[in-house]
Amino acid sequence: MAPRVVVVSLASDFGCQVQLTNMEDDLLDVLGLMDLTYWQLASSGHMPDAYDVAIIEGAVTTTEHVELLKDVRSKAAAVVAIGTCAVTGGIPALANTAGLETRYATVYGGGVAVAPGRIAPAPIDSIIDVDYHVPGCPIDTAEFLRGLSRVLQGLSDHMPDQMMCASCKVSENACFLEVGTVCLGLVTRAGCKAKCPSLGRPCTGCRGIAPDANLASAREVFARYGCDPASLASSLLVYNTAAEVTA
Amino acid sequence: MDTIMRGTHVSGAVPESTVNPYRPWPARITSIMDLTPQEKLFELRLIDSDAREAFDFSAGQFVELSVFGVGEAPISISSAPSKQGFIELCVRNAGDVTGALHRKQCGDIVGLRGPFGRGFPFEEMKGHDVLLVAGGLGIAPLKSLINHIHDDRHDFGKVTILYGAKKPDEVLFRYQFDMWQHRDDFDLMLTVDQPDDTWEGEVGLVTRLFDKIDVDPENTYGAICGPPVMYKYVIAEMRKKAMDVDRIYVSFERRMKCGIGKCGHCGVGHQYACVDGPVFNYWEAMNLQEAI
Amino acid sequence: MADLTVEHVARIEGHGNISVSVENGVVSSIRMDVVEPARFFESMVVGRRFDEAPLITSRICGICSPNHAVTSIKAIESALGVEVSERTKLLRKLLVYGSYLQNHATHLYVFAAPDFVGLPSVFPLAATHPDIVARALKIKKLGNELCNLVGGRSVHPVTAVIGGFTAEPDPRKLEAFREMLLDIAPDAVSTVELFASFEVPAFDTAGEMLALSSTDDYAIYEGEIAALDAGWRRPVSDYREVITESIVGHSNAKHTMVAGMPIIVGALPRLNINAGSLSAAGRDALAKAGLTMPSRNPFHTHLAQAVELVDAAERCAGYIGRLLEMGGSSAPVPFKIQAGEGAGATEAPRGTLYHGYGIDDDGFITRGDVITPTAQNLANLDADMRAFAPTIADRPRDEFILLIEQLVRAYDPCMSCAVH
Amino acid sequence: MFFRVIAKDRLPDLVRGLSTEFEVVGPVAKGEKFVLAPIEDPASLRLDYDTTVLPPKKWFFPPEETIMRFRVADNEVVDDEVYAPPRVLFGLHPCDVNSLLLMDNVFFGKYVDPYYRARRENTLIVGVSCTPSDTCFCNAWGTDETHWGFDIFLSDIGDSYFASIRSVKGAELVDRHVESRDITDEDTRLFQERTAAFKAAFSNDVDTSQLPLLLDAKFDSPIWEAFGEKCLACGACSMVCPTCYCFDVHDELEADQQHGRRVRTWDSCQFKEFAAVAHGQNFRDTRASRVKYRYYHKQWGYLSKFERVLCVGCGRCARACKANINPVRVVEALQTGVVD
Ligand SMILES: Cc1cc2nc3c(=O)[nH]c(=O)nc-3n(C[C@H](O)[C@H](O)[C@H](O)COP(=O)(O)OP(=O)(O)OC[C@H]3O[C@@H](n4cnc5c(N)ncnc54)[C@H](O)[C@@H]3O)c2cc1C
Ligand code: SF4
Ligand code: SF4
Ligand code: SF4
Repeated sequence: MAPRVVVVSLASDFGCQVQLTNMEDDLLDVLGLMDLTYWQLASSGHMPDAYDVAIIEGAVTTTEHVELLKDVRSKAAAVVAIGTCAVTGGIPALANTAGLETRYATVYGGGVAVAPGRIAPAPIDSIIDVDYHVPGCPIDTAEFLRGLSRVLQGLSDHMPDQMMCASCKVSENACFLEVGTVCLGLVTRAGCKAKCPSLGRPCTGCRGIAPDANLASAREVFARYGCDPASLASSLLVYNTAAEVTA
Repeated sequence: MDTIMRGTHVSGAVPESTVNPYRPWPARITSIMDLTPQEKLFELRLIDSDAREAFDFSAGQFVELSVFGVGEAPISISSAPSKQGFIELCVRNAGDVTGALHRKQCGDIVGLRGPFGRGFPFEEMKGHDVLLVAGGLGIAPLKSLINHIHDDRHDFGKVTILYGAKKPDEVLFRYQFDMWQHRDDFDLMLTVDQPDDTWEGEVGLVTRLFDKIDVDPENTYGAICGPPVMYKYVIAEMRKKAMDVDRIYVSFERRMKCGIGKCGHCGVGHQYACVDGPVFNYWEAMNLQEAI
Repeated sequence: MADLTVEHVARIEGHGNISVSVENGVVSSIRMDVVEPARFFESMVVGRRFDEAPLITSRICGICSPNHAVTSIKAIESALGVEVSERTKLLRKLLVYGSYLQNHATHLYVFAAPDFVGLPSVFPLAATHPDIVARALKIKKLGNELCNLVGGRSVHPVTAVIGGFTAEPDPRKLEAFREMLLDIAPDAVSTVELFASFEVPAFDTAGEMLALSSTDDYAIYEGEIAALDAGWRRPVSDYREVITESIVGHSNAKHTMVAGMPIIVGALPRLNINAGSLSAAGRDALAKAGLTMPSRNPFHTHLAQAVELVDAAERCAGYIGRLLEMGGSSAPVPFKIQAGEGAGATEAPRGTLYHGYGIDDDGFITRGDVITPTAQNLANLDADMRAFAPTIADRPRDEFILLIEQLVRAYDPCMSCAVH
Repeated sequence: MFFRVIAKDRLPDLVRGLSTEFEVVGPVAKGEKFVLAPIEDPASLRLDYDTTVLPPKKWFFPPEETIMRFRVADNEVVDDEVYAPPRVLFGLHPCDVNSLLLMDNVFFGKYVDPYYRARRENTLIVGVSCTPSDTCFCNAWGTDETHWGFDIFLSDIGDSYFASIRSVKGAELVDRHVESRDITDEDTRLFQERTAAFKAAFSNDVDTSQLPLLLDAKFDSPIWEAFGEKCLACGACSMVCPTCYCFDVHDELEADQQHGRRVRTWDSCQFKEFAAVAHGQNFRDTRASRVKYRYYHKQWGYLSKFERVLCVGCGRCARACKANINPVRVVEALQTGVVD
């Protein structure tokens, strides 16, 4: 029987779900492999009570999200976190760099608590066990398909642990650091084939800090190449606030 | 004038006979036996009869087992070379490939490449006593050697087998050992770390068993396979018994992606476990950095 | 009929609930509750480096991320006094249109069409009307590929930066793309015909219609703010004076007004204000659509989007032709980091999008402000629902809900954009 | 060997001529750097290049390669062909020509890698002399010269190239496509003069004495910890290295989950999971152990089999490594016992 799949979204920009719809060439094949029982973005209807796979996009930002996740975990055999918001807390978690109260005041003025139940943004992992991770802001459709294939086959999670520089070299890019431009590739999780550096833009770290990253050495490298060492930690915050950057 | 490599052969400038060493041969699972909750014994038969006949190995060698869509894993051959037409693999469900294999049924087809690597020096061991020490799953390659010795039993002197497992229900090939334990041409001793109510045998690490055996140092070959931590201690015991360093053989497990000395993953010191090993004699191993 | 709530209205972007109160058989109140949790983008950019603003704020919305990125870049450029090349402008227009093609196709076929054929989603259509689904995917894919080609990625483009582009598409690919754009023109026309065949309720909105307008192009990248009824035009830099925001209890998105009036932005106002700038094919499409301009019926947004698809295909092919001929560079122009205030606006698929920033001497952001199309539409959507609901109050409950949902979807709202 | 002299201004004839029979690949500019890419116009060929970001290995052993296609249902290979178009690598420096000879030792041998072989046997090599840059140290290994491994080698002698011709094919191609003449004593004198100047131009002087032995003797030296602390574990060094050949293999399924391909990709011993096996055991868990292994393998592991070190002194790793770890520094540290 085809696995019953739900697509759930927490706090995000829906970009990863848009990427799911952007698999135009493979979409019908993929839909043929599963029983897509709930996808709010694309279909009317409500979350069913039973399903096998939950694909979750977005960071946890409310108590409602926490409850929802616990419920999902109790029902789904496999939980798949897609996108950096879900995997590291991503940009929603950037809100953590200051108290939520001050943020309310800046945006809504007068300290009106417009959204009761708002909590400090966090990755899904911090609330429930996650079986599969597909990082990226947004996810890369090919990487998602590879991940989905692993889910369907019941294989292990396979998030790359390496840093970006190797793939950057494979793409034969000149290194930004050599011209004193901050690039986060040397501590960022690989897997996108160094897309940004290959398009002339330094890595902004959207896949999160790699678990094997050597942040201390990266700081020294920044200094040696004329980049402000403090900019390493500050730039990393954009996607890693919830990951406690200690660079 | 383009040269296109076709099928398993390379045409044009390249000699016809070149087979693609990465291409697995289809093999049918002819029997599956549950050994423990984590290990199963698979009997496989290469479907192509030429490949089957050409498949000639020695105890200690391994194959690359392939489940397409999942990947490959190096697995020691557990059956004796004297058993023709079939090979046995004793496989622990340790991850993706081994897990996928565990989900297969009798009659299913998997892929095999090999045999690869250097096995135990069977011919050289002939005429001598043999002391085999296995820990856990390390019994898998040693079983091939034991079975081979069994088939040529008169060529060997005393054969002693020491085998340690964590728990009684993790003892592999119990059915065979039960049989051997009652034979006088094999000295078989089993021990477990964590006994349960049913266990009547020895308790403790496999090294404990050394107190109970006599070794003729001038005339004994040793063979060891087990988890990486085990080697140092077992070798120390063998050295205490004054066995020669170059008559002790060890088999190493390392990560492998090709099995044929190219992918680089299985480096042990300056050697590769896949082509220079997995069986090394201890003198060689002593000269390999990070080996033991 | 009793009180009711439609939770998490489907086939819209983000989370919104419709709540209806009924007293003595009459709808006493109806409104869109925007329950999307507060997101704080305007405060999160404060203290960040100026060039991080487009990166961060484009994460407001994954559907129209190219628009957020380009609008944010324009606002920063206006604060720093950066003048970009004509080539850069053309490429940016292509990027914005890439997002039009993909958004309009998604909205029309995936979000809106199921309503008119009585289906819960587009998926069953794949079996019954494979040609229609194929057409939808084709247009949508072309939009994505246009974004990929120009921006390197369809969601959160990579190459568009302050001052220009970090990489440019290969001319051969551009050339090939021009052919592909001309190739989808018939599909765009069929889309107009399809939506012209759907029956929509007769209903007029009272809101003021706003869109960017310009004399030399169908305004999506530059222009002044124009008001349809009041007839005024104001520069984008005045947007804060023109548009006032207020906090309402039932929505985490702020509501906006112009001169005390609710407003409506999007494809319909754009067409009402700028029909004169349509391409030849666009004008034909408008005629096929059977719309008389100006139209005040929000349900005509679908048709207006379809007409824009036809216009976009022809227009983009023209832009590519110019890019191939003109030469010049889109490489980021050099600029000085200095204190300043700046605003930028573009027409996103759903309507006018404003970004405004303050920057200090060292290039750090001191103030961030974003007004999204949906945030502008919400007050008018509430007003429309209040006006529309009584006219259909006699319908069976399910039909009532469906019609209200259809009105909501006609606005093509993006709740996550609205709460940013 | 057999020699000809080719005037520099005639060289485009050779490139154009070769293009009629082969795909010609050579150094071209990419921004401030150079890469080996197909040459459409001889004018884009930059024989004055210092080094390329990626070495020639990518034309024989690509960074990502489908080695076979399979069907899941019956676990059957449906295709393991490799398409190897006739190609010329035009303008390789001696280090890179030598690197291919070192690669051959790995990919040929008892088990022949058919993918590498198909490309190798369909590729002609045209070498060109170079000027050492500050990162070059091929002189340390003797890989600054090459005596085989090429079809044609062009040594710059001013207005002309002193062309050494090694293969029949090379001779035929020179005959067919470019005007050339016999060498004179003057040409040979110039050739010797240029060679002497080249040898004198190296700025690196690496003491390689007793290197394998030192690697063993200093296996537990604190220098490795020091390098381990710096290493970013990024693997850039291995990617750009013309002699690093390690690879990973994985399977990928198509969207229908019924068909798939087995893919091999470049790998690096600097990656943490390189030596990890099941059950969480990792034989090289620390960065220090991995940096050490890279050098241990290159200067001793390979040498134990093929009597050469697995480095040609091209200096690419020195350029790529942001942590400033490279053979010159490592060998120095081994000799002195300290990391400067
Ligand atoms: C020479 C040799 C003989 C072996 N004999 C046996 C045997 O008889 N029975 C048995 O059950 N196991 C044996 N192993 C171990 C077995 O190969 C691993 O358990 C298996 O590779 C795990 O793969 P997996 O895909 O199931 O696990 P995963 O953890 O999912 O492995 C992922 C990848 O890691 C690599 N890998 C992980 N563990 C190992 C490992 N131990 N060795 C090499 N590569 C690894 C593989 O490349 C694999 O593709 C042997 C290993 C070697 C080297
Ligand atoms: S630091 Fe950035 S530019 Fe440099 S090699 Fe790494 S990813 Fe590439
Ligand atoms: S180790 Fe460095 S210098 Fe030596 S061949 Fe490799 S890249 Fe070149
Ligand atoms: S030695 Fe340098 S290039 Fe190699 S992995 Fe370490 S930091 Fe990266």
